[in-house]
Amino acid sequence: MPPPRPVQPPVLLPPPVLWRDLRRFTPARLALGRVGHGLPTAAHLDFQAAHAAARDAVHAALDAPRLCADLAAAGLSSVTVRSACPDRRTYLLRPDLGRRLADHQPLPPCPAIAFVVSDGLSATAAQRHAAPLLGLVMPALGQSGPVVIARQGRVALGDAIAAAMGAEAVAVLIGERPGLSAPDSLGVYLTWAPRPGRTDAERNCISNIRPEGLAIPAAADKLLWLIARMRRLRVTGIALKDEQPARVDEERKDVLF
Amino acid sequence: MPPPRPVQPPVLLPPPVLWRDLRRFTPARLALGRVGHGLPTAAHLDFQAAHAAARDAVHAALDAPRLCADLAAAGLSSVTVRSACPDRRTYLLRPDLGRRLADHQPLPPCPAIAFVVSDGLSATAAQRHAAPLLGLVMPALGQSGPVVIARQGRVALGDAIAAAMGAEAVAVLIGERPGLSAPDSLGVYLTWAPRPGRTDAERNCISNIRPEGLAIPAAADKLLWLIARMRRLRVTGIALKDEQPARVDEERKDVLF
Amino acid sequence: MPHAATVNGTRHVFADLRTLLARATPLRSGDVLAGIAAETASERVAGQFALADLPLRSFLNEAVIPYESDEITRLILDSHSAQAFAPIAALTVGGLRDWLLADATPETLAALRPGLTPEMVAAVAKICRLQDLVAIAAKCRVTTAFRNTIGLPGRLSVRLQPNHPIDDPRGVAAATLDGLLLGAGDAVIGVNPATDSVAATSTLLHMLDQVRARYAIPTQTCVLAHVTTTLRCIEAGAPVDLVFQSIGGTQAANRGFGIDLALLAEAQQAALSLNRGTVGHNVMYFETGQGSALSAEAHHGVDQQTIEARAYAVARRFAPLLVNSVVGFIGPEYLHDGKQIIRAGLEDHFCGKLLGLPMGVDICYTNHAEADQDDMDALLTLLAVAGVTYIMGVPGADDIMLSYQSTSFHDALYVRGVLGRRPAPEFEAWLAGMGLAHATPDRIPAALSPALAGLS
Amino acid sequence: MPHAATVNGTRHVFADLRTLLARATPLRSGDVLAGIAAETASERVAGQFALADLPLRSFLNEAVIPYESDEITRLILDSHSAQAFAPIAALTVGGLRDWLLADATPETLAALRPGLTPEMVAAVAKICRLQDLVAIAAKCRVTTAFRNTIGLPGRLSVRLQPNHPIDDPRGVAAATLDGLLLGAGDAVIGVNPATDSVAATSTLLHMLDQVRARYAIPTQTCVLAHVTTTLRCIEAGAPVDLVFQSIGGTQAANRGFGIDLALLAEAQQAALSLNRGTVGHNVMYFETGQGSALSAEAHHGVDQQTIEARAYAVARRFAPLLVNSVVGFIGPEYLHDGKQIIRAGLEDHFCGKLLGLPMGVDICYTNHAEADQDDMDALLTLLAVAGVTYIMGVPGADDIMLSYQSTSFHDALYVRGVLGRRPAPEFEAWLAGMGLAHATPDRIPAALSPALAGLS
Ligand code: B12
Ligand code: B12
Repeated sequence: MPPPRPVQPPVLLPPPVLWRDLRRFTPARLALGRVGHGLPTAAHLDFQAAHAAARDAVHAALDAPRLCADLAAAGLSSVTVRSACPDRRTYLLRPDLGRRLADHQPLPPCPAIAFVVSDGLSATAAQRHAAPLLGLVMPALGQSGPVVIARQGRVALGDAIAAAMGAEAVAVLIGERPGLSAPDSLGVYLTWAPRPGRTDAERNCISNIRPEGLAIPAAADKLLWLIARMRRLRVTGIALKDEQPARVDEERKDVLF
Repeated sequence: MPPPRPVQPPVLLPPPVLWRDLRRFTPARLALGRVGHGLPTAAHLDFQAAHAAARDAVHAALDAPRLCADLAAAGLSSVTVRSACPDRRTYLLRPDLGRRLADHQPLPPCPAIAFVVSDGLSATAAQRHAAPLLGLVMPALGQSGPVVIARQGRVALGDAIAAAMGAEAVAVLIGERPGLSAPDSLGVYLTWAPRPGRTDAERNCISNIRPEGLAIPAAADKLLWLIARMRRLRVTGIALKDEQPARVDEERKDVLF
Repeated sequence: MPHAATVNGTRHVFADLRTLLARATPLRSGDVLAGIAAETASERVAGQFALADLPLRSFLNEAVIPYESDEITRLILDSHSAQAFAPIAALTVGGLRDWLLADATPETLAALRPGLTPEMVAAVAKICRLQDLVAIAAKCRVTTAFRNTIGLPGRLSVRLQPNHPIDDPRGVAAATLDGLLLGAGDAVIGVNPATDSVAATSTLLHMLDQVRARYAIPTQTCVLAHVTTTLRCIEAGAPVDLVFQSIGGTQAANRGFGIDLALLAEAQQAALSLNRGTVGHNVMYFETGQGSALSAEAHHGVDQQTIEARAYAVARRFAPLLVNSVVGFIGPEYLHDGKQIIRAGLEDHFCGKLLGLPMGVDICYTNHAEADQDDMDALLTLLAVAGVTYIMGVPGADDIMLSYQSTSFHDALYVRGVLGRRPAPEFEAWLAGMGLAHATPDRIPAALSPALAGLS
Repeated sequence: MPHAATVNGTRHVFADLRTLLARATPLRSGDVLAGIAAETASERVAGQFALADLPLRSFLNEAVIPYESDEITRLILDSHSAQAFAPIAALTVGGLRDWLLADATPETLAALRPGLTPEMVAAVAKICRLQDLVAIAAKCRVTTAFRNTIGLPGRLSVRLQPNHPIDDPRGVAAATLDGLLLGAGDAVIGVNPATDSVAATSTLLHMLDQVRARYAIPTQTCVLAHVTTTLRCIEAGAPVDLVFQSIGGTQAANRGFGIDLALLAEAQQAALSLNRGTVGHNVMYFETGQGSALSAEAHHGVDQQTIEARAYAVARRFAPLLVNSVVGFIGPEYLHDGKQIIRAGLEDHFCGKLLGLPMGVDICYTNHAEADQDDMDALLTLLAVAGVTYIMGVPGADDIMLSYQSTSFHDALYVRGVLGRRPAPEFEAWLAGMGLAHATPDRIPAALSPALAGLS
């Protein structure tokens, strides 16, 4: 695996002149060199190693009791449910079952926003980032629970859960598929008036939440902004555009042009 | 599937002039036409259908009691054993197990030639052609049994069986892998002084035994010729060349040149 | 109308055209998931026999999704040209395959397009082997243009895809420069934005346009936001070359994507009004991919390959500069392994090309699928032989935002090298001018100074 | 000497070179069967890292099968040229891969051959992706000749394989004519005899020679009997152009085949003594294939791909006209599915070409393997891009005697067509003279009258 590279250029570096200097600006696999038209052996094998690791990441299992404890430490209560998928293999081949709750799973009522945490395609992401994120978001909304921990879930499982709870909206925190460079990326999907049958056009998404991507505090900010706007417009999806001013981007724009 | 075509030209046909006339001479897929550089749709789909059938043929199971009855009808006694492969899937992936007997399988002694019939890759071939062939061969040698019916066997399983029986030689009749046009082709492998560890260079082979290939009587002739020569030279394999005069071929040669 | 065929001694009956198309499709996990796949190899072959015997006219009489309830069915049937169809009007599906292999030329194929429906080409694809999909597609010529010319014979273009997990403009600029140094970017420099924010999208649009202008690259740029976001950016005066949108093959799938034909038409008009093309005015960029309709539960019991072909009817309505199928992008529930991805990639390219689209393929897989780089090399090579219009170029094949593996800049070099394919002519000249035609220098050429892209 | 590498946080140790080679090999069922495959993907990658770091000199110091007990090891080491090896003597396996991709030219590759051992090229293959196997092989030029010239750039030849279940000469002649009408036969017209009888083999030899002479075809014929049978036929005065034999990569495997190096040398001399070649004197034809040594329990714990490469050391000792790997021929216990067959086919071609052999591939599968025509089309296209010397041509792809599916005459037309590859020049001229260069007439041309081949 390539050594982790900082996204921000360290202060005292000379301006980029060599091809490999470009690596400072992004964790992407830049300036790998070339041998004829091919990839140098070292870069090729780094890739193969990362692929082996990412394949394993897909199969990592969620430690629900530990997540429950982490949430409790953040002052949040939780309940655990599972989708209709009995195992990981089924999960990968039957998204329809991943969108349905297994039978006989009582859920507490919740008139406000239902927060659902699901392993999705990366249990590691849910395990690592869900509690810190909810620890910032839920108290700001005056909610302390219950968080629904849902094993083997797809995004739309949140609709079924929220409908059962009578929630006005649902935020599903779900492990995004593991990439070669990011095994632990979390996505948040926000849906107003959730119920089975909602389309993805009726949701909003915040993606790539992880330390090397969208940092947890920034993600919390964005989610709170979207929730506030959602409550005002009583809608999510393409009718709710993210128009939060891009402070970070503006800063960078100065550097750029 | 293409309609079965006779191998011998019928008497009154005009001499071949058209491309498709070539089909008279062989069951091979000749004169299929061409569309640009490709195969016409009809021929392509015929092939696909044959492939589906051949895949099924690999998985056909041997009806050992029926084979036993067929042998009995030909005046031959038999016993049934199985290789160390518990099922077909294992058989396909573990030839090593297909060469070994399952534990605890008593075999009768036999100082003469052990005749083994095995499903191999085509149970259908063994089912159809083994009894008729042995019905011609064994009586000619003054043997009436016991034929060993061996499930899920490889050629070299005969070595283990014959060694256990104390036989001077072994003839393994085994289903050859099913082809698109021949699901039931039988092979015979003859080995002098058989014992585990014999190589294929120490055997002789008669192949493609089936009505559309080497007819049963011709195969019986050939096997008896090889057995006689084997007993004279006390060897099989590359040291024992098939020098039986090629009567049939000679006849055809006249037609040809 | 029921269809039937006898194969290996068993008669198989298929209730209607939709069922027949599904059963005749080579095995793939999505159709199994949908419960519409053939159950045995023999049933599948029987479906193919019955399909091969079906007159092409049948597709004009029986819609797989009702005309009344689906605007794409209406688009397909209303825009069908009986005149263009005339030369093949008497053929069956099998006859069309034979005609395509034997008689079709680039010219007859171009004339035929308005006479072909997506279902017809999907049906032919089902009875083709990979080699047929390659050989027939290789006869198709589709050329489009904006700031350069895409799809000329002997050319293979690359979309430069410099994604970044937080849309950091400097990260995007650095990845863009990397791609240019490796000869990529003639199809488009196109970023998938991590956020859906209008501000971030606009920032990227400005940044990409400046990079293009400062390096004087004869190419187009694109930020692949939702069409509604792009429309907002256009209103706000951002420099939009191409409007991107993911599309599907049913009205309901598109509803799931938050779009319809009217919205796409509005977007096309908005982009045309900016009049930013220099050598042409193809302003749309569409992505498709088998499985998206099923994923949105919007497939109406139609197999995923046929629905994919229907998405091309949507695409061709808007004269796109680029279309591509993201073939292995979604996951194993639709295309299980390398074998299924390879076949689907060649099917999609074949169908798109026959319908007259500038077809690229995102040759890719996810880490939950049973596939690896070897499968991608196979598909890449096959598609290049088939004349694929363009492929993706992702740094090191690893998209750090979308979390999947696509083709790298190196992959494009490989396939251009081994098959003698060249970039779009305008871009090729630019590369030569930069000294990048044959190698990549360790020191970045002055004309591509990182400072010009805001990197320092 | 133990080797080690740490991957994804775990250190993997490999006891010796043999083990390292086995663990570094991409997954295939034969190595699993032998109990020597890597157990996890990470272990495999660790093996590849360790292998990439291994100096090439190591292969000259550590033999995978002892020098004392194996004549092929002796052949490899005794015939190694230190001088030819010099340019790469300082490289590791990974460095060799980089050099092959970046620096190697047809000329340097030709000069390098005597300096390469089979184990070195097998090792490089293990750390190559498919595209590397294609791109590097495409740089190799190997030309051989007998009655025509095989392996010139831009050419692709075809072995015409007109087998018959009872060696019926008329059936063989009819299938031969079919192949000629479809442009096949420039590599060799070669029959696998169903029987091992000296009489039947002689009959076929005479028949094929007459057909060749009467139609005046610039090609060679062969009956692929066991070498001992062919020697008998030569003694009996039969017209033998080429001596065929299946060979393996260990002395014990060859013992299982009933051969050794001395026997092959004797056979080569016997064939040369007939002096039947016109434009060249390459008189041997060898077949190989991953798995045959393991099948004969003669693999010494060495992985099947490395053993396969060692078989090429046997082949190159005898300056063959043709060599081919029968890659999917044996069955799923060695190469389980299309994916494994595709990879192995490209590995074998790559290794053979690097070692200087006129490599063909029998692109094929059996009905007990998980493969189909699509997989073959993929391998066929990839191999043709890689510059495969020749492929098989079997009527309708269905070998009715060997019971497996290989490439058909049509497959050869496809791949020649789509890649612009041409037959051997002498044969190409003959085809043109017969009016067969572009199409196949329904009526057989007079010059190819079936009567001339004894058919009436
Ligand atoms: C897979 C995927 C898709 C697939 C979804 C089909 C499927 N069955 O998975 C396809 C190719 C169809 C797709 C389409 C689009 N996608 Co998308 N997609 C992804 C991706 C790569 C992975 C998602 C994932 O792992 N989910 C987790 C699994 C466990 O959940 P799931 O239930 O199986 O998956 C559901 C969600 O992923 C959802 N989904 C997928 N994309 C999007 C986008 C939006 C806005 C929403 C609300 C939901 C949604 O669809 C799935 C089925 O319900 C992410 C990037 C990432 N790193 O996460 C981008 C991503 C989520 N998609 C994105 C976008 C923009 C789109 C499009 C709007 C593009 C366009 N212009 O049309 C479309 C339309 C989406 C819609 N409204 O339906 C953006 C979202 C940006 C944002 N913050 O809003 C992301 C972050 C990537 C990107 N930058 O392009 N996408
Ligand atoms: C597969 C095969 C092979 C494989 C065997 C490896 C394997 N693991 O299967 C390979 C490619 C290595 C092979 C090699 C040869 N084969 Co072979 N082979 C076949 C084939 C196509 C199928 C056999 C089968 O289905 N067996 C049934 C299964 C269930 O049994 P098995 O235990 O798994 O397989 C064993 C036997 O098949 C045996 N075997 C394979 N070929 C031969 C040849 C001879 C002469 C003997 C004694 C044994 C033998 O090897 C296998 C492992 O022990 C047949 C054609 C056919 N239609 O049957 C030709 C066939 C049997 N082989 C033939 C020949 C000539 C050879 C060679 C001598 C060619 C040569 N000139 O070198 C070599 C050497 C064989 C040897 N002495 O070891 C001829 C035999 C002619 C004859 N009547 O003697 C046949 C009929 C085809 C042909 N005409 O070319 N073969």
